[in-house]
Amino acid sequence: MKRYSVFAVAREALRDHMGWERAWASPEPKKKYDVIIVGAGGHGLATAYYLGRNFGITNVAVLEKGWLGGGNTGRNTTIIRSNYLQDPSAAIYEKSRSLYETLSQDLNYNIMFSPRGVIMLAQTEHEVRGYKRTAQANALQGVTTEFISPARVKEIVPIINLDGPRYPVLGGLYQARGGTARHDAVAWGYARACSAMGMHILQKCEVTGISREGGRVTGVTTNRGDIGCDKLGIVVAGHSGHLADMAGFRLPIESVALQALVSEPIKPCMDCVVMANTVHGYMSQSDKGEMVIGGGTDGYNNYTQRGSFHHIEETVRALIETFPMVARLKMLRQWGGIVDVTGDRSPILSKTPVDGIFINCGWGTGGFKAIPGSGWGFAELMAKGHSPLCDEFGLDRFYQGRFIDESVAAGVAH
Amino acid sequence: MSEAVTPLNGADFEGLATIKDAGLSGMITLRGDLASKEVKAAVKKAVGLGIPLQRQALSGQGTAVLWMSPDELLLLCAYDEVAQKIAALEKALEGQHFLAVNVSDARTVLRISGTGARETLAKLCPVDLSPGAFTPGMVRRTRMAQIPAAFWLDDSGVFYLICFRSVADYAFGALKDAALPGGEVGVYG
Amino acid sequence: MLILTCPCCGVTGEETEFHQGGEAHLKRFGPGSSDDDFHTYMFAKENPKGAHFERWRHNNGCGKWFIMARDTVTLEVYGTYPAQTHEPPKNIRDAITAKRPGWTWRDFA
Amino acid sequence: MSTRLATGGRLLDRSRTQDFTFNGKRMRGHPGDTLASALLANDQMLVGRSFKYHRPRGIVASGAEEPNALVGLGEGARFEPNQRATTTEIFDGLNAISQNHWPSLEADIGALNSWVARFLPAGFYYKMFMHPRPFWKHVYEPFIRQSAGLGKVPNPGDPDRYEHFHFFCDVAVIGGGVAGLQAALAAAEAGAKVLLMEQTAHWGGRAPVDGGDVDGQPVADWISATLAKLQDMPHVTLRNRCMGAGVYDHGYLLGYERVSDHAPGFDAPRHRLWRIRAGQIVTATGAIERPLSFAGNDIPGVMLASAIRDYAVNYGVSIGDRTVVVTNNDDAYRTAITLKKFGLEIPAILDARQSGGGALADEARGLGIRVETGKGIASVKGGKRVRGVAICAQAGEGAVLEEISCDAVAMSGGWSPVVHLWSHCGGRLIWDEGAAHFRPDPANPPRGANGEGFVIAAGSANGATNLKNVLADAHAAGQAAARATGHAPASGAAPQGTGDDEAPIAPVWLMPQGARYGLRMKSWLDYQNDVKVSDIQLAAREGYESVEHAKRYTTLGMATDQGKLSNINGLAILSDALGQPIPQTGTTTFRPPYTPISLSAIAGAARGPIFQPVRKTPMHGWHEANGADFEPVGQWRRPYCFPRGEEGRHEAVTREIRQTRESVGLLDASTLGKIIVKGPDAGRFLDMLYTGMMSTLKPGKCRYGLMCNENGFLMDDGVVVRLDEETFLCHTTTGGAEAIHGQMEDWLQCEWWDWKVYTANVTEHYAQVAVAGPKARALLQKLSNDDLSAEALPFMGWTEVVVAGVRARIYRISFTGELSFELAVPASRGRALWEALMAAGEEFGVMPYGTEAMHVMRAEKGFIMIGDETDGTVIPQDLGLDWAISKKKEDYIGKRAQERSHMADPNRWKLVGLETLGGEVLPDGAYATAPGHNANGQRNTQGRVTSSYHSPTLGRGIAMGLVRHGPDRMGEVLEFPTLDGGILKARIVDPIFYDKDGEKQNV
Repeated sequence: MKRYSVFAVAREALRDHMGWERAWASPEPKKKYDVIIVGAGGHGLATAYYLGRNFGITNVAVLEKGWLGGGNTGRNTTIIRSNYLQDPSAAIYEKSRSLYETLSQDLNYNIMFSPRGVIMLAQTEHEVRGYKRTAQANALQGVTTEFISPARVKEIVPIINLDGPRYPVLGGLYQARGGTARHDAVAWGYARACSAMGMHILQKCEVTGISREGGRVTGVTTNRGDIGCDKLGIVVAGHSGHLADMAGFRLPIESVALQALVSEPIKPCMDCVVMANTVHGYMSQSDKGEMVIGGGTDGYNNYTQRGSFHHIEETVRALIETFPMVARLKMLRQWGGIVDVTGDRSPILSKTPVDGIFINCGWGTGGFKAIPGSGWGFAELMAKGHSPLCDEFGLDRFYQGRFIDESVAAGVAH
Repeated sequence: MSEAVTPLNGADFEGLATIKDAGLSGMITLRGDLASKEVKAAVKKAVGLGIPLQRQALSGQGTAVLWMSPDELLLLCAYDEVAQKIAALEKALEGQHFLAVNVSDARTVLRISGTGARETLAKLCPVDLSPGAFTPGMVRRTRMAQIPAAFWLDDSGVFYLICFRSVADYAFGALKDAALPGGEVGVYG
Repeated sequence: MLILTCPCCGVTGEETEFHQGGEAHLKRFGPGSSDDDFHTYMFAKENPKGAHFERWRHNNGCGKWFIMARDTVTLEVYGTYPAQTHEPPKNIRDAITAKRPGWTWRDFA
Repeated sequence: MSTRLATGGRLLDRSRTQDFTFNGKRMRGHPGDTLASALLANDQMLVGRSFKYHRPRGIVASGAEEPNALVGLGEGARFEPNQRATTTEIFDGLNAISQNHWPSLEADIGALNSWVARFLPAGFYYKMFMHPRPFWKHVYEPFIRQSAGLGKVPNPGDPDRYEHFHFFCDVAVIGGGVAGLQAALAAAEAGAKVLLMEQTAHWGGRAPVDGGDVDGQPVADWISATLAKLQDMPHVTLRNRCMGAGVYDHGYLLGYERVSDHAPGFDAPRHRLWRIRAGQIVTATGAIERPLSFAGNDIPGVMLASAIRDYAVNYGVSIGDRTVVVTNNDDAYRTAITLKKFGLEIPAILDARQSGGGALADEARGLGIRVETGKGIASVKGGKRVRGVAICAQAGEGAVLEEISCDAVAMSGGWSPVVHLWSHCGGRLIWDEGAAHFRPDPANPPRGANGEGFVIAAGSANGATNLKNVLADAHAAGQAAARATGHAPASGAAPQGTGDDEAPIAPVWLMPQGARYGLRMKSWLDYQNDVKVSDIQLAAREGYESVEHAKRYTTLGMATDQGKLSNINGLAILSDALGQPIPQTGTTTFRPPYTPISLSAIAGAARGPIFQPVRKTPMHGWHEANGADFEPVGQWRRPYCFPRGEEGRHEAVTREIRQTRESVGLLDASTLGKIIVKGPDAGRFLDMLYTGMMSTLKPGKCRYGLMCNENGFLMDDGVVVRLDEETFLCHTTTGGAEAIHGQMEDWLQCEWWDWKVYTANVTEHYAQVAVAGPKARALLQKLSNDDLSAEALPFMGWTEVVVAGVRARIYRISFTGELSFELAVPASRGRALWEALMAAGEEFGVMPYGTEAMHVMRAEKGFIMIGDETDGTVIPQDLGLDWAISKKKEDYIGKRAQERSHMADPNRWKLVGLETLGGEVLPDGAYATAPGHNANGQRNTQGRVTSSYHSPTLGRGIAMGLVRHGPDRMGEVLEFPTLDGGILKARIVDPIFYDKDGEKQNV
């Protein structure tokens, strides 16, 4: 793999950029791999990457029915934070956030991690107590957050209206090293690095069946032929139930549409991510200048990547109340993604009833920020059979009543 | 002891439509088997009216009956006659499985009239309010902006809207905003 | 934005009048039931790409719950019927079969 | 230079003028002008700078597809960035400024980017700016953000108003061109209720510019006649300045009406968002002309051929004296012919087709215009204006054959149907090889609730080419839409339009077809985002092969025009680079809205006081008048406390508690949920709903109850009152009323539908007042003749009395631990009762107390609070509430869940009181640490604070918390780290801090 650098760009400029090699290869499938990962989104590619990097397992194929990074990796609002309440969540999201810090350098691909800070606004006394509790928990979890005053919120986000007639800002939970990254680049960077390790990324390769023998996985059937494997990781947000069905088990998840929108671009006016959970909206500004706005999920099962408009309406009116200057902006584009929501709205990183099959799903609305940490932990789980980052996220927790519920700290939005 | 007061205390607004606090109104929720002869008789006895058809209202002299759901009616009468009407219902329905409860103070009633009444409501409610679709005698329970509401249309073209008491200010504010001059849509002339 | 027809009051209204309440035709398992049965009742969702039986309440309307059969991929509505029904009516099953031959749902198909 | 012609301008009212400014320069236009046409009439060719290289940008198009002419409009709180000049009608006093430059439009420092463009190809930022690490956030990113971003930041305080409107029709027709008019007419004549929407101020679309006859009359006359016919039909609604913004599931359509953008100051809403339910939607949205990709195609003065024609005919504006036309189809000849007829010079028509054009080409030649076939543009000369073009053979690599001086270039790469609205909700497209465009696939329309298609494309939006075909197609579409909504079409035939005999288009995706790198890196695809042919080719070489990859890697089509001009050209280049046919490459997804719509229109009227409902109790007005400090509790507002004078919150709360504990206080408890449950099975039903036994409650008595969800977690609590044998009144928490009532109906309707129970939510029928404190009885007896003694009305009993002349229910329940009565009266008399209590209590120094005093007092008493002690993960057993869980019952909601291993785990954290050793207040939410760290390196914990207050009664901090094995560890001291790095030590104690034996409440 030729390294990317300013020198490489300069060199290529002088020969009309004809010398760049492919970011990732486009090979034909082998008969068998040690590990097959289904789903070349951020989580699948990161899993493959850390299987290679941390465990030396490189005879790996990542199968993708469409184009890599084409699922939720490429349609989220790119927020990165780890200020979660419950220990297992804080552990995996903080691992993830810390990996994001150096990911550009690790992958030699600029994923534009921008630790511009994330504020979760407290707009009721109940939220104040919830976020103070989170700050307390974070201090013990090694996650750096603080509960800040309204004046400090205003200092960081000058365009905010502290005294909304309905919900005044009473403070905020601030994570200074949270932020955003360029979502596509995360998938592309991992894909390039996986390919460089000799792994196969097989796009337009749709899994249509999963073969088992004696309760153990043996391979998959695809539109590009049968492919054998010793271990299979299912990492297909939005389609997890469908794949589990092929493997003969059912998951505690439901798939719903999550909506987002962007405004037209404007000059920089907000150097922070702000989440307002009381009024259901969150906003940041992309490097292009668009205000990136996230809303809620629809209440019904849906695989269409479209959502109902009234959720957009609810989000937008909340943002106008919170950031009055956006009133004169225009919506450029709205879209939806399909997210898997579990019984406790926390993810599943788990062994399954079928030997050799592992499942990584249920990230709900919080998947993007978890990509490196999820890949790191899931690779360990697949390689070693357990991982401290994943052990609490097993499927068995629903049988035991051992939930990891983040909604308790006032905010359910991820 | 001072008199009972409505939350809007007689407020009114004149714009594309006239929005007015309709004042105290007696309201009784009656739940039961609407097809039974006992309920039919009880309603007749209490307010002198029959059982309306699905999503319809029947009105009489100072009373009305609104169909609210397959097992629920809303009976309207004078505010201070509620106790007497409920007693009548309870007597007539003795031994039956039913519920008759005073909800007069849980709700407030607004009167929306004038040529812009349909458009005013159509700005706030996801309901076809064209004259061909919404005709006198109809009742609609729906959403008005961000609150649940019910309205019906009387024979003189006046809409009566019922919402919860606690959001009376909001309802009035939203209706007033929708009826501001200059906001004529011009489709239900 | 979905459009729904409430079988209880006959209103055809937009989604904002209604509230979705999850999978329909669930069999409740109470004290004494097995872990598997309880887990199946509470958590193991059908979540199909296809016909989905779901509960809705006409909360900004007549207040009644009902069941809707809806396709999660095409959003086609195969029909609505009152909540006091143990299994989907035949006409609705037939409508689903016409579009989704071989469909299944827990104990019936 | 561009200028106003002496003739032409069919949309103008030349008798009047309107003054406006651009970058402070005064200019003049006519009513009917768009800002674009008025700028061009004033020779303002340069209107902005591009996103990445800050290249000079001029107007390219005449409609919604314009990528360049974006301006900042208005001033102060009405300033709006990124307004499209081509769709902005001018008015007197309009002020516009150009965007994305510094210090000025003419001399932009950012234009330096253009000089180093070679070093900034697609995706360059993914390959650099990685070292040193902190530089991305602090150096590179700020620079990139500042140079990007287009428009200026608007200001807060938008004074305009916005609204929504719900509309229902059988057929909604989007687009008021000839196709839309005819489709609407055909549907209306069948009896369908029709809505016809047109995004501009004018009806008829392009047809009047292109000319032709319908049924023997000029098309402009046919338009007027048809419009008049439609206006006379009562079941037809016509709406101009109203854009079809988005098509959503189940036939939901958004219309974006710009009611008064063109007439600010007029007292009307600025925008109105139409929320339309249509049985069928006809998209008569026309087609958009594509640019051609040749070097220098972005220089101001290079424009779409149709736009140049529009400006001449509609607005009487010429772009230049000498216009070179370059095309791959016949339509652009119309521009040459039109301009020639205006007396302007056409030095040449460069037709890339070897075989040249049809009848129109002959007409052009007949007018003496030089027509070169098989030729194209090698490059355009000029910087901020066109100076000339270098001609080459289309088949070659760009060797210059000749240079022609000119000041405008009219280009046409063919037409793409506007398929956006067709596609928003899943309508598929097919590639039409002959016409070289994607058009709607009638076999795969978006499907509605009934599984049938609900969108029909009509006219040129459906790929129809000339007037004849367009009208026939639109007529059929209107009839089909009517039929689909149950209206039999009338028998009439489609009007007959004329149809020119046009020669077929030849796809030209790159000009010349073998252009070398130096030309390709100057051949723009996306003008706003600066994406060139060479960028797409680079993306393909690097493996970004999917159309979505190429788009995202290069940012093609991601600008404010969403690729209306660039997408097809870009994917053709990509297909070529990949050696695959265009349909195999496919398109990117079309997402709403069609063009950007204001966020304010989306929010509608919901701003300020009606942003969200505020729920008010009957006593709200009194609270307001008496200085209450409110807090939001759900949608309610409840007084947090009632500060007096200069008092702060803490002092006020302390005073309220002291007074209540020492004498008497009043709490407005009206927000508590109140639900009537009645019927022969009511007791049985409540036994399932609550963990405790309710069926054994005697009439006249109250009982505290807990409700869990089916997952076992505690979700609500409250006092249940038995009114009579068959009737219960269930109190819920403030936030729980609607949810619990909903839940009751859920179980009754969906699970136990044969049980005879009716419920009614009567929360708001009652004003409820808690009168608490040792003097509570004395106060009440002043207002009531009824016997309120402990004998007549014991603790946990209730009765009906007359208080202050009002019949009231009175409950002997206490949340403060004091002697307490809760009075419920009809809401309409609530304020009167409150005022009577305040007056009668004067001698006792009665005070209202707020939610915070209530919280502190209940904590002193060790009562749990839903939302504090519970958070959705806590079960009643955790809170020592086993006494409220019936052991006799076989079942209640949540019982099975509580049998699961983790729920029954003896190691669960349980409720205790916590007392700091030094009397300090423990921080909210603090955790008690345990030795060591877990496998993820996190500190181990063994408990946490759930409620923590300063108790004025005890003069120290008190807290409740959940601690592992807590009730077995009384007296043990735990360590709670604080956020400032300190540690607070607290002893585990009984959670009841005040009046353990209940002597005060039970008197």
